Amino acid sequence: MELIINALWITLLGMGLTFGAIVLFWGMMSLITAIPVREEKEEIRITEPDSLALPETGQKAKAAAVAIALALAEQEQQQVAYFPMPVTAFLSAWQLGMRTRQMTQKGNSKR
Amino acid sequence: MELIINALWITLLGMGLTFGAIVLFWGMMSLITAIPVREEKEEIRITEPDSLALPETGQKAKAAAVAIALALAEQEQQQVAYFPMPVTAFLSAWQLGMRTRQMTQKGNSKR
Amino acid sequence: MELIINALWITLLGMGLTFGAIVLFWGMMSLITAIPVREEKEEIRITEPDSLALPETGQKAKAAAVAIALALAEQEQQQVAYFPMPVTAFLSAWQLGMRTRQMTQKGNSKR
Amino acid sequence: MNLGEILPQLLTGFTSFSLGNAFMLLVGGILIYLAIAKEYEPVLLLPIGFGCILANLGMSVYDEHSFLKVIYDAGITSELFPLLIFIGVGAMIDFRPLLAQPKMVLLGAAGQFGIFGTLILAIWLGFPLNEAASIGTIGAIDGPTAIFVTSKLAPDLLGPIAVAAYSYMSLIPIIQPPIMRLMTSRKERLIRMEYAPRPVSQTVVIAFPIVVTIIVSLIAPGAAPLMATLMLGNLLKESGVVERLNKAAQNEIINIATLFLGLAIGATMTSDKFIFDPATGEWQLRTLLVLGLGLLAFIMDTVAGLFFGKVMSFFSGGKINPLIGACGISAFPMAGRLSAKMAQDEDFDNFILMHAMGANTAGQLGSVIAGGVLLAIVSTMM
Amino acid sequence: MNLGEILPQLLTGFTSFSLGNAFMLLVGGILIYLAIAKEYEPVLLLPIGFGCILANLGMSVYDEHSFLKVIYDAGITSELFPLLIFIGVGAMIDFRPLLAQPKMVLLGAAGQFGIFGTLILAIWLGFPLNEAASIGTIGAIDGPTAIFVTSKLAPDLLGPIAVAAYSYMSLIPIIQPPIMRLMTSRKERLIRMEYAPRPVSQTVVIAFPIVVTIIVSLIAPGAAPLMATLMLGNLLKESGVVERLNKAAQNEIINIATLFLGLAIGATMTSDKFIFDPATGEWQLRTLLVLGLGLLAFIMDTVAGLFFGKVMSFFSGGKINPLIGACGISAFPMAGRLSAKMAQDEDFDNFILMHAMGANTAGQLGSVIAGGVLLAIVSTMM
Amino acid sequence: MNLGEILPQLLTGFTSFSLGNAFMLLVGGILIYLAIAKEYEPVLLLPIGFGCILANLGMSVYDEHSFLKVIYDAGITSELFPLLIFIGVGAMIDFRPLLAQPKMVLLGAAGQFGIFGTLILAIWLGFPLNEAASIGTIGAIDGPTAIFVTSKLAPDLLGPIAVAAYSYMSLIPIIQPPIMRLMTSRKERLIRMEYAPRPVSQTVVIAFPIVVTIIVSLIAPGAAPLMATLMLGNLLKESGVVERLNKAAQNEIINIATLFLGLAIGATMTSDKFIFDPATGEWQLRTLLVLGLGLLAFIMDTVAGLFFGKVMSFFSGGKINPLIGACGISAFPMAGRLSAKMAQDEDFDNFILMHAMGANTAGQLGSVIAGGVLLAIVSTMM
Ligand code: NA
Ligand code: NA
Ligand code: NA
Repeated sequence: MELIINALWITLLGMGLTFGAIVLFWGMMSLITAIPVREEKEEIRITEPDSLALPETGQKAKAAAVAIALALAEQEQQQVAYFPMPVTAFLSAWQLGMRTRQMTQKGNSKR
Repeated sequence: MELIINALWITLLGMGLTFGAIVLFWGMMSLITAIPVREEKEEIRITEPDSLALPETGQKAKAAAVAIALALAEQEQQQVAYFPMPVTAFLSAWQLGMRTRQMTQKGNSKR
Repeated sequence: MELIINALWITLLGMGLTFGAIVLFWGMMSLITAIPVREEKEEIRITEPDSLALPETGQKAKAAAVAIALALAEQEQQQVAYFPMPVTAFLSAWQLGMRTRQMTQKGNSKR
Repeated sequence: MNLGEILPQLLTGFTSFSLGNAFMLLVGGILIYLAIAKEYEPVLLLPIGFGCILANLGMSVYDEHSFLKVIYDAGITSELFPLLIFIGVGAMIDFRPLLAQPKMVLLGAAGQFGIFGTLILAIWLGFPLNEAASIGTIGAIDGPTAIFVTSKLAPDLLGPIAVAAYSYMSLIPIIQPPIMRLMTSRKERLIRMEYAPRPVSQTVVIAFPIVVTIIVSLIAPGAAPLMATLMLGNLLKESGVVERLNKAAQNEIINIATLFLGLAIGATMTSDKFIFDPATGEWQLRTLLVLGLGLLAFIMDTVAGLFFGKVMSFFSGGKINPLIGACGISAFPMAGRLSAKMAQDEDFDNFILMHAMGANTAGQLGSVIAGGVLLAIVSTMM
Repeated sequence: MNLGEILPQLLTGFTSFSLGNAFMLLVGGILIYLAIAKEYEPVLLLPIGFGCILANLGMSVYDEHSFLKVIYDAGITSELFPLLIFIGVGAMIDFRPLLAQPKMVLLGAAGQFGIFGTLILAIWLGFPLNEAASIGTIGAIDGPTAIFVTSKLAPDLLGPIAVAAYSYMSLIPIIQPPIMRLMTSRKERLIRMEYAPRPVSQTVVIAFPIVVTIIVSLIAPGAAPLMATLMLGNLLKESGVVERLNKAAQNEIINIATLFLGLAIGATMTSDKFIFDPATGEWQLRTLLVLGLGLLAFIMDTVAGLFFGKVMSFFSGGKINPLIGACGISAFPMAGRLSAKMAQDEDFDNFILMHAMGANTAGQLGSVIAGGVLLAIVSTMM
Repeated sequence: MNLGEILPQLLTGFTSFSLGNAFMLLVGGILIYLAIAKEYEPVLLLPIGFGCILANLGMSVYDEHSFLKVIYDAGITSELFPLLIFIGVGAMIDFRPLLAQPKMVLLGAAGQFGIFGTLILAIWLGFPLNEAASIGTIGAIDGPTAIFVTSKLAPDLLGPIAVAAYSYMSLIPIIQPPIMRLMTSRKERLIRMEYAPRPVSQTVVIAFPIVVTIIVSLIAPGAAPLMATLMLGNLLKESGVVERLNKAAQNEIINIATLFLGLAIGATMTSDKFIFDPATGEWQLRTLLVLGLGLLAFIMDTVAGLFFGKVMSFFSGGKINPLIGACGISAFPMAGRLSAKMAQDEDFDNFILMHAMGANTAGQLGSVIAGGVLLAIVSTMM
């Protein structure tokens, strides 16, 4: 019996701490996402908001749209995974040509 | 001399066990390959059997055919090696769109 | 003070050995590059020498040429990195077809 | 030479092979069958099944000179394998759906009740605390978390617990739907959720993994390594400046770790730990109990998740579809996919995928935290 | 500071460099030359050659603080490298040609006689049993097997044995043909083999590696780790459901293991083990003997294989071309390719490639078994 | 159960968190910011930054059961990580531009003066010899070299030294130009260099890495492991017969090693080593000194390099553009790129890229040698 009570204590503590952490997450997320997005281009609207305002119409279209978006995103990720760009730290002399161009594009401000 | 006799014993034992295992393999293979192939589509005839029945004719053609088959198979393997499909355990949320479709295709029976 | 003198000794020794090794490199490189290049095809002239003889003209063109060369070289390297050829030690039976052809091309002399 | 001495040595393969071993070969074969024919988490069940076969042919992690012992010590005892896998998983998770609807995160906590419910049951069934807690982690419904905690509390149970965790995870589409139908009315399942996510800036997406790591390390240090590696992987992906490392995490690192993790865990499944221990002369019924309790853990998680979903639905004035509560259990991303599908089955135009994924990723976070908290509590009591 | 103390320390590079070291640098250079110019198993001979050079510049596995010692302990002492390589090799072997003609497997046993023939010779030449057995493994004509067995019986011989095994393997097309012509009549070489393979179902292809693992572990426990990893790789490939792991086995795992295996083995080739040991003051003639015996091993393997091929040809009533006996030695897939070519040289329309590959994969199996059996027997006698 | 006992245990996350830790989280955050927003060597600064955060959340390499300690021991204590990275770097360097103009190699020696200049300053500032030497290695302007030497002489300084080395390396385009303008006249910068390289045969390109390894191992044994691995990578690439290994070196090996190297080094950056040590009760001002001295090292390297460039220019009768002297510091390939750009800024038609790259690769060689020599000398004096 005493063991069971122990177990109940553990449950109380465990669920309590879990909920505690999660609630903190909630606050934290509301906080950081509240910060207004400066650069427009950075915004990532996962689907068109206005088409969502009227949820009765064109649902299929929306679903399709999302599916495609997802597909594209995935594809993109795949490429990331299989055709990584070279990284500064590992440049070889031969990759120099490209870099030089890049640098000219960026301008000196960055580096 | 006694060492040589030892070595001969080792040879006897060693070749004996090796042949023993190999003979077991023979039996095992004859056994498992004897099981009639249910699904036709599963069959893998490495080359056309009838063209093999008359080994005098069209040998070059056959050789070519095999070579091509091999080449294709290899290519396939290469792709396997460099464009692996994502696996359930590692799906990312963005890969969901594709998965959903897959699931619909497969039907619920499987999962 | 004695420590500083120590440090100066270390500097003397260190720079000395470094220069020593580098000078050896110089000699070694002059030596091995002095060996006349037998196979013409092996030669690697990084840019056209004659266009370099008259450095006043067509510099931009040259720069471009180099840049392109570099770009191509890099690309090549990338391919190396992502589409390696199979190696003898790891051949699979299915890769045999290709190998056989290769062998015929090479002739027996090599293997 | 003295054949009388040598022959017995050569025949150890046969002489040390017991009926129990034969049975375990069958078990290993079944796992491989499920992996290949049914595609139940093949990347894990296939290596586990093969490892199980090797374990009962003299290559278990308990045999001093077995190469699988070397791998076990290098990756399980050192805790590295589950963490390496998490680096890769993190690089494959996308938290945008969650960041776009922060309150969804609450569902990630409710879905962990199964962990503790199972622990209580296991204690009641007479399991010692460390084993009971390990069994509870099946309720985390997250392989690496369950393995990480179990490897510290009760390594002998790694086999059955990992098998239960991954098998049931593949069975989610069979386990959850009946419970969903039972606990939710058609009216509830028909609820459509408005989807007007806040725009999520790249800055936020990058800051998130860092902040989460800090919060969890402070509140639940036990969960810190798991959460840290998960978030590291996510940071590698979202930063966008280290594609080389992102690629390594999503491929080389996770693949190699997964293969050897599976083998090593399978190699713990010897017959004397699974069926009958000649030494103590007792049958290992606990193995079956673990499998049974694991199933209960999944069910309790789902029930708790759905219940909490209904509560949130009530307080939101029916704006939330309780089905997404069932994604809080983690089992990422199958659970999320399933809830969305259930809603669509009722009404093809009801599209709650993004909400479900939000709750599902929240479940992933909740699982790691709950697992870590459990580990911390139990460690202090032992 | 006291230059008198420091200078000698800085010049250890020169002071510790002996004539023997200089000679070994040459040896390493020759190996690298063979690897690059002649393409003799470059993936192995190049790292071995470079490792040999490092070993004689103060970075051998016998130097306490050498990074190559770390690698050696991690991969050779632990036996992991050859096993990891086998996982990759297994993922590249296809057993269908063998499964399509089961009786071909018998040729895989005969081709191992060289192992034991060489052992007898080595004993007769005065080698201790453990070294004699290690030298015999060159006759397995399978790198990982030879290295696995030698690393357990006589690690000091790893260098010459690995070098012999891989060099001669590249020389197969030069070593075998004369023997083939000598031992077979033109009439025999002209024999055409009917090729009507049984259809091989995917189920069989998947079951095969599992069953083989079980049989070998029971009959020849010594060969279990090698066979298990080889078959694991094959299962990863044939299962078709774990492409991630299959890819990892065929690339990351085998490539990394091969590079460091080669380096570590090369790093054992110090001049005092190879040429002259100042400590004992004796010349290491055994190195040359190893190279000589290794060549004999290859020859004996081929002879035994061809002889058995003739026997099978006789009993089959001339339906079997004895040339395929020469593929039983393993040396996969070069030997198989060569036999097919020999037959084609006599008659361009004689196409025995599939039979040759069947015998060749059988040789691979036979080599592992024979190697393991040898290891088991000798271990019990030490 | 006794909450009084357990609660404190659960709150260790908070109780063990100090103000110093909070500050270090900020430091880690800044490093991550520089990596992502400014792209300062992201593949290294991002893992280092994240590791720094973990180190101050109870997962430092000094915590007994931290997984980062496992990684640290496996890769830093064993010296493997920097060497593995060098195998990959070697496979990405092309020595043709240097081989085409051998005398350029001299510039690679001058550019190392900063190492020793910094050492003298550090001694003068009261640093013990081992720390002073480690700080000097920042002047090698080559990450793996600095880390390799420091990990042997003063592991506690790994964090600040690695951070300084990689941050300043990204700042090369800001640090060097003013010095270049200051030390060279416009007339000098306008010097055009004739470019008629000797043809370089493939044989030479392949022989080069082998010969370099031998020379360095004899003259500077301390630099042997670094140079050997660098040259091994180069040989893998240039040999052209082992693409599998070349690919592994350029991808799997270097990526995995880099990720864990960064994490492990970051995990040494605990607040008590960086800011204030409660044990000794003293502030760690040395951290700031290291950062300051590191910057001086870069400047001294550049000055020495340019000065030597002017000397060569003088003796060559104005045929050499002194700007290429600034590439002798290594920082491959940014420094080479920059010098070429400086010359082009003065005169768009002045194209000295190939000369700059020759000097830059020479700097890479010089850095490794100087680092190794320093390690050898200091080791003998401790
Ligand atoms: Na969960
Ligand atoms: Na053999
Ligand atoms: Na430098």
